[in-house]
Amino acid sequence: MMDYTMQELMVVAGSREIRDDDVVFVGMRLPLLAFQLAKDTHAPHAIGIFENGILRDVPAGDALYTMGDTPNIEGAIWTTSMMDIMSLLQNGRVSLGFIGGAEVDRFGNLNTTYIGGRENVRVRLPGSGGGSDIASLSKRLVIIMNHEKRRFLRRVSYITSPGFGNGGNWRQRVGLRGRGPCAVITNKGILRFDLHTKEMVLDSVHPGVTVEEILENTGWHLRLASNIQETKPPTKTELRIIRKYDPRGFWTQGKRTFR
Amino acid sequence: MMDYTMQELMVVAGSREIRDDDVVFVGMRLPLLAFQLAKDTHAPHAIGIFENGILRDVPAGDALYTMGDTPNIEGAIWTTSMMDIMSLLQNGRVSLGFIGGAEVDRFGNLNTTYIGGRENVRVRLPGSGGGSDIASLSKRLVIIMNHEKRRFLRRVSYITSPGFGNGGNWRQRVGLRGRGPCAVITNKGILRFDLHTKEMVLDSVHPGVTVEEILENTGWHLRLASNIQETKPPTKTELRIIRKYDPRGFWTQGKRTFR
Amino acid sequence: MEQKIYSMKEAVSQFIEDGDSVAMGTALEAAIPFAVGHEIIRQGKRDLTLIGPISDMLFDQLIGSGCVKKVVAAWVGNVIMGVGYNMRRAVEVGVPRKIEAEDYTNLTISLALYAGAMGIPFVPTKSLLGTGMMGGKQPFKEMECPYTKERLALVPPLKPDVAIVQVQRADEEGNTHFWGGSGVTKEAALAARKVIVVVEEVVEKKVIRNDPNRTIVPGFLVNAVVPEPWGAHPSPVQGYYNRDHEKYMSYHNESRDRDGYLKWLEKWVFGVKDRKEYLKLVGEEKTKSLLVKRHRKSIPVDFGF
Amino acid sequence: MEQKIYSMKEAVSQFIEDGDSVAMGTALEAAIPFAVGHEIIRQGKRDLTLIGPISDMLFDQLIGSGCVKKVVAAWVGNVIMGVGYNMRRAVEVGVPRKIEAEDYTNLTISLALYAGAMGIPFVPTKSLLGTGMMGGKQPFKEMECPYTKERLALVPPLKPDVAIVQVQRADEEGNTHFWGGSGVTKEAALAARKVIVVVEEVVEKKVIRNDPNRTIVPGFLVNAVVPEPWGAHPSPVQGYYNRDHEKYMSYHNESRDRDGYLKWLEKWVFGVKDRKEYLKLVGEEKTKSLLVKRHRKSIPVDFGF
Repeated sequence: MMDYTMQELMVVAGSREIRDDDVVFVGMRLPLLAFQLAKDTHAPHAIGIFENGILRDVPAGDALYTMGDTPNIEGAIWTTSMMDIMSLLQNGRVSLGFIGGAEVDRFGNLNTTYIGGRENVRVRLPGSGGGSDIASLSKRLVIIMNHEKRRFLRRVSYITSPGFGNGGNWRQRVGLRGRGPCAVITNKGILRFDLHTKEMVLDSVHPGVTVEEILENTGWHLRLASNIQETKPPTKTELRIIRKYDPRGFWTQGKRTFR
Repeated sequence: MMDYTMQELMVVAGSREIRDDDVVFVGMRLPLLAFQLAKDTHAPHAIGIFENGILRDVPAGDALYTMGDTPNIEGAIWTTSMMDIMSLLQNGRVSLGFIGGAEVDRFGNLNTTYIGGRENVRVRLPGSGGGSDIASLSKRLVIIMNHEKRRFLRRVSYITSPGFGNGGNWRQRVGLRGRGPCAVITNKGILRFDLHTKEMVLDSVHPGVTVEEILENTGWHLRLASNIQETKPPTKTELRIIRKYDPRGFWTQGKRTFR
Repeated sequence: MEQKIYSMKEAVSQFIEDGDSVAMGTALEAAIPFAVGHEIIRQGKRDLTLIGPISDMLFDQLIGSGCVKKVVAAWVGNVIMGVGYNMRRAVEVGVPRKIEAEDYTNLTISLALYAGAMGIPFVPTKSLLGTGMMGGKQPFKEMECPYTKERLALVPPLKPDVAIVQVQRADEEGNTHFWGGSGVTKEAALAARKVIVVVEEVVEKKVIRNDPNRTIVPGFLVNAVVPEPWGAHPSPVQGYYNRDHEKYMSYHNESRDRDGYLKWLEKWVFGVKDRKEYLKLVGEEKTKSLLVKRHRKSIPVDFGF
Repeated sequence: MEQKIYSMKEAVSQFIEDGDSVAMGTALEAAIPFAVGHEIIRQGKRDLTLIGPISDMLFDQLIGSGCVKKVVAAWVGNVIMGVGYNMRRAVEVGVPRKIEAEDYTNLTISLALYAGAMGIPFVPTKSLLGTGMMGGKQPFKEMECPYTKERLALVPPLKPDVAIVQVQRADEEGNTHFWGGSGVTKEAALAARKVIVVVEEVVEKKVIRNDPNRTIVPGFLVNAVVPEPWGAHPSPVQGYYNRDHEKYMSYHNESRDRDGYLKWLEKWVFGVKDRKEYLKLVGEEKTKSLLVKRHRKSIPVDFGF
């Protein structure tokens, strides 16, 4: 019996990507919970930075819905400008970034701006925010998003946040610094990237999900790692901590309410 | 009978260049006293900025020897970075700047770095500090320095702070923004610049000084304004205020002591 | 000294003109100038260019009210809920009017405003390369670095006609204190032609002088100081009130279609004549619940000599 | 958590190597790290490149002691007295050794450190044009702006091996508070490979957390925290002590010739083994006279929720 949600599993998988010496560009939603979970478990020394101008070394004292919430400033170590935070990123001081996306392609490029492309907009999404910068400049990058066929495309129609472009050494060719995405955590499994082709490869499958289900929900012929694992489920401690930081289940239980 | 020093007269002449709506890049020494005097007389709303990162709208509460002195920070309106202050300057927010120099030439170029030029250094002076920036970027510029033949040269051997280069529209040609110097206040007189040739012209002579004396102390054939005036001497009020801000006469009485 | 205290009505009427570019929401999800935005809507300002890093609901409201010609931003939507439906309708189907979008990232909009503040015609960056934001009508160029030979994207300056600076406190001359994450607030103010400061409290000048490092904008750059308590609600102002999350959720649901948005607008913007009436509508029970309960006071430092 | 508290001796020995580029005096005439400089001299560090905006006496002392290969600065001298005689002797006649000088302005050294902090390979500027600082072995280039076609000077980044950050207080992890005019302190620290923070006081982390807007350098960039009261004397530290003007005047007179400088050095640097002995030499009467008498405390603000 599964006593956790797929969002909780995604948080746990995200937190496992965080090392104790990481400087993490946190973002919001599931990545924020992943950071807080990591802080309370295996990465107590990790540092979290937020683009509105915040650096923290302890989780906030209350549930967060945005990075600008008052509890995220209370107890911070540094509150400053976006310029200072983004400078840390561009200067190579950020070891790990998290981003989400509406569409991703097999080379890890994300579209969060124009579904259909800029000249032929079908859906106007919010845009980059800091996502494109994080994808371009952080040393390691983890993508977190839902696994659906309409979101996992052979080729995105617009690149908001660059992954590996059209593969191979594209990043070097266009002049990007960061190493590009190292993992895509979805609600069905975890995908990583081939060292040479830079194409996405299925690496692990969440408990209760089949490889077939994942293939059906991917818009191209997804390659499989030679030894696909089952994703390790959350422990009781991990779930307790996640629920402490998301007490109303807003992010991880799909309960869109504050009451 | 002269009951003031030439330094005091220079301070007064400097203060008369300050308008009530000016944002003044103050610097130290005589210009600082000129700013404080102007604040207490005809320019109560003038604002003073200092490159270490200070903006003030009232004179400091004690005598200042450097802009970093603690009384210059106490009671300030904004203490910040040099970048912010220099950004105000480069962004055209500074209406008036003061600088000094070791050598000046007939087009108002100043050398405060290499006497003899960079390749053939006779004397190494301290360098630009903010002087070159102020000369390049402030809307109006006032130069304050001693009038000696070895300092007033036909051509400086090194341009630290640009005046009008070799005259005419040189500033536009090299890409400079500020309008260049509008006055040179010396211990003998006040010089201004010809509107077209941009060459220095003697405009007024301090009480007790002759035109001949000035010509003898100038390293080129100095041109004279058609109606040379006598510089208006300091009033009693002006002297009282100067002596309040330079109580030991360090800057204006040549008394190099703190006792 | 020039009189700089204005009511919200006066300040918007006098300092924001049709066609102006206006930087707002410069502290991201906190201290969003909703009261300014609603007054802009009530006064029917038109053809504005909105400039901001992300925009949590406010840009969407201005777009849906037909005030906006162009959006220059890194993100436009509703942070906890996702898309902004007015932004979608304007871009996708031109309702209530077609708008242009210039797409930045958070780093590059910082750089653009900073270039504006520094008075230089561009800043190079290692972001943007390889993305859809290069090319087309976008303002960025590409060049080879004359030092390192690496590829660079160039970001030209943004110099807003008006910057709206929403803060905790300022004195009557506009010397402005802010605490918390400041986003691009200082950069926008230093880059702008006019600055409107909206404060929770007007304080004596002594309060500013006693802590000049807390100053984010010096008064000589400020045109108007508008005392407007709760002017940022439902966004938070550190030390004054917390975020009213529910309002973002209900707005998301209510603005899903055009009719729903117009109803929301009628109730919350046109149905009130000013912020006081708006706050009555929010209700005292709600505002009370948002007040600071867990205080954390800074420890004084000595600026003396 | 990594132990970061070091004695001055340990910090200089462990984090400053022969040949390093060292940014010092980043707050201009205030908070100059004289204690660090004197320990560098005592330990006989060699071939340093000094980076700083202006340098009020400290660079002159390091140059006169033979520690320096190169000076990258906007101004080197003694602010109230004028020239630095050791700088003159080194450049003019190679005593005690020939040094190179890279000549900046205050704006352009800010830009260079800021470019270093921002991780970009240059920043354009409207300063420097038409001056002697362009050309030769100087690091600046010129280009035409691709947007405006105007002439621009380009300033490449400075990335010091070590930044010395002299401040009022920090916690044990190096989270650092500063107040006053900060000059290029933050920029230098963000650009540097190693950071040494010298403090008047080590404080509890709570003091930092209660006012995170006062932070100028976050601890994760800091290698060493050195508690060294009066470490900046004779320069001032706001809220702790005022400037000892006389010391600058007497240094000027004593260092006029080489022998005089060597005597000064023998007395004030080699004649003492650390800052404590130095302060004894200064005398309690003098230090007492420099203490803050007219206090001006900041008014607390609330960071709570």
